[in-house]
Amino acid sequence: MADPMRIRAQAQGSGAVVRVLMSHEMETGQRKDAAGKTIPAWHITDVTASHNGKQVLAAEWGPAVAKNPFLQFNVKGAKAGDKIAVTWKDNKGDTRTDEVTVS
Amino acid sequence: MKKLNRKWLALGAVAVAVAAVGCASLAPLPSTAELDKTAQDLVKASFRGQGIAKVERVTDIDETLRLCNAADVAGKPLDAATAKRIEEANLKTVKWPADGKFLGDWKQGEQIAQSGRGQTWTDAANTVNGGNCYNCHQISKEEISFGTIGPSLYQYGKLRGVTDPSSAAAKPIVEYTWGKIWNAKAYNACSNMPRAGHMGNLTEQQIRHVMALLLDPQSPVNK
Amino acid sequence: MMTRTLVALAVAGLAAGLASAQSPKSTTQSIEEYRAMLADGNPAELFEAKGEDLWKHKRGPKNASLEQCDLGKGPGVVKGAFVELPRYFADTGKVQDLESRLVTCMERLQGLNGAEIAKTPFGRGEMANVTALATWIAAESRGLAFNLPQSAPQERVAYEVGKRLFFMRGGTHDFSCASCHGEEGKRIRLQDLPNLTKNPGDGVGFAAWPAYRVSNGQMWSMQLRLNDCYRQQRFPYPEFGSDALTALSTYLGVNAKGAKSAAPAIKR
Amino acid sequence: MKTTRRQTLQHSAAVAGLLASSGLFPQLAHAWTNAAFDAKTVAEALKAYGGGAPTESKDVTLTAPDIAENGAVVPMGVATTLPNVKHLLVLVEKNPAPLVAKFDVSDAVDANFLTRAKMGQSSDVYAVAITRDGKALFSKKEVKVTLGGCGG
Repeated sequence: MADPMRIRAQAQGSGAVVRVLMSHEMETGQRKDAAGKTIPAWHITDVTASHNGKQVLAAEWGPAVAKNPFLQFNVKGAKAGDKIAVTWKDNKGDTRTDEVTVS
Repeated sequence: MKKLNRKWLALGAVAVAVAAVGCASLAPLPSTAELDKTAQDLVKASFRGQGIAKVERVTDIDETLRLCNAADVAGKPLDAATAKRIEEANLKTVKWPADGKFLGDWKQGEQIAQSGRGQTWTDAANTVNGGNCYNCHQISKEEISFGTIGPSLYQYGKLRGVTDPSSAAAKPIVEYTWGKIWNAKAYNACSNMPRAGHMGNLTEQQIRHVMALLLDPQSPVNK
Repeated sequence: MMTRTLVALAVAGLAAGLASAQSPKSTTQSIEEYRAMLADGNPAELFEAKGEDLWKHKRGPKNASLEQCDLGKGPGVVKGAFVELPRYFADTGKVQDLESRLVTCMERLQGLNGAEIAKTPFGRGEMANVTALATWIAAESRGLAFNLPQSAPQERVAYEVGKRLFFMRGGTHDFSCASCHGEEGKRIRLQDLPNLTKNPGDGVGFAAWPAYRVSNGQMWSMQLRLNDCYRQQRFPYPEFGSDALTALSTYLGVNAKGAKSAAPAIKR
Repeated sequence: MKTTRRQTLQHSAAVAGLLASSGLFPQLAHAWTNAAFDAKTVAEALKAYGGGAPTESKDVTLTAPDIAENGAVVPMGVATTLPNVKHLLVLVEKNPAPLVAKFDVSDAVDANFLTRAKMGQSSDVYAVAITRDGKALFSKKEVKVTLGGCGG
């Protein structure tokens, strides 16, 4: 199973700033191994986020997103104590969801 | 674990011997000679050959490096006579171009200057070595990613008045530049600069190309 | 290999693109800006989290955690341990750095095979675990000043031997550590080179590693940092946890006295 | 905010269940837009999301460094103050496939996202807003990728 994300969600102004680090290779499919064989692409394709169970964000990513991806976004109206969950899915079908409480 | 333990114990063993002599809270350190010996023993025990990087690269270094290393540890530069002796010995190693041609193609010289490849334990024996030049020197104006360990070589030929590298007037600077690249220690005993020709890092032909990068009036370096 | 590909591509890019355009900002300012943008959101955090879990989790043939591991300040004391290593350990009779000490604990407390771990390539298996543990342990001392003990004779010998290693030219290019790290204000390409013969400042040099390497997306421990310096110096291969690396770390760590730790940092 | 790994693990199972039951997974299951990520030019990628010919706009903001110390990780931010924006895109013109990421804009989040991209070489980087009526508005900037370290 994939390693957990690190999510920080901080109330700021009228919403919350969410910063996410995901543990993922984000292999481009362009590189070759020592034997000259192409290393197949392996990357996150879809990212979603929810605020207290309601989806607030959907994104599509390609292999050009950097390894161990970073994502920052602002959720309107989120306040301390609210739940923010982030889910990613990759092109091999692996998926991971983690949740934090806004502080 | 056995093998490693024995190696690790080396540091402990010397120190324990010292402690037995000193027995106060701050025992005197072993003599410089003893510490030098301990360091050499540790180098032998700690490094292993890997790929093309044989262990002799640290266990069997030449007199030039040995004397310069000792001077650095002591914090005192080499005395003038020793420095001169080392420089003369290194100058003798310089191989001058057999056909008298000092300059090649500056475009290939630029590629060699850019490359930091070759001679590491992850390189193959047939890797084409780079010159590592930009790691330490500014050379052409276009490359903004350059190091500052060595002096800027931008306008190297122009600043030295080289308009025709094959002229008699240019001869001294052309020969010096060849010698400096072949064996930098011929002009400065403990120079930080590698001895590209002497140590076999660059071929004679590669050095011609780097020479052209620096001295050819057509090279961007001299524009 | 990632580096290779990207470097090759980058060279092509430089040849093609960089010839024109003088930027109004200096190169140094632009690079500073880039580094600042990366500082918030250091993937080293992912490894910190893994390391903390490994420390507290029961593992190995003895099904034990590392919570009784003595990193020099007594069993289980993590905070402040990082800025006092390498140091002398009576129970092994050796000066040890953080990583070799962790291997000792993994062997003695958890029953794992230390020699096997030492032979494992960086980034794999239990070696990746050692790196993650070191990352978390370093993070627990963030902001504390380096203050390596030098009272044991073994520690003072390690410093003196480390100094000799620091100034040891060798390999095919005559490089020593001092070739790049012996003076102030120098760079290799665009990267600043700290002067490691003295305290190079807070969070610089010895006080920055372990660090997340942007160029290859790997977490680099101090052992790997030194290992790859030696590779680039064209030296033979320094064994993981060897006395030479411990002595060199002692020299760097003692010189860094007073520098506040920024580890785990993020690096190019 | 600090979450230990264990807390996160405990949560994740519960959350996964929650998301599944709330019907969010079908959203995830929809096909990733191959045409956009396979596109070899910026214009083709925009077309895949219904965007027309792109026009420059000061209401779309791109945050990126002038120089990247390493092309493997280049911070990029995209934001807009325009109304009726459906998607925000980040693209690197000279990458083998320019599209890096697409974010859907909703009422629940600010139209402001920050991520990090790989760049194979120095290139123009684009931030593009695609509106509900199919307009593509962009801002761009050149990011130089440098060669660093010992290069060995």
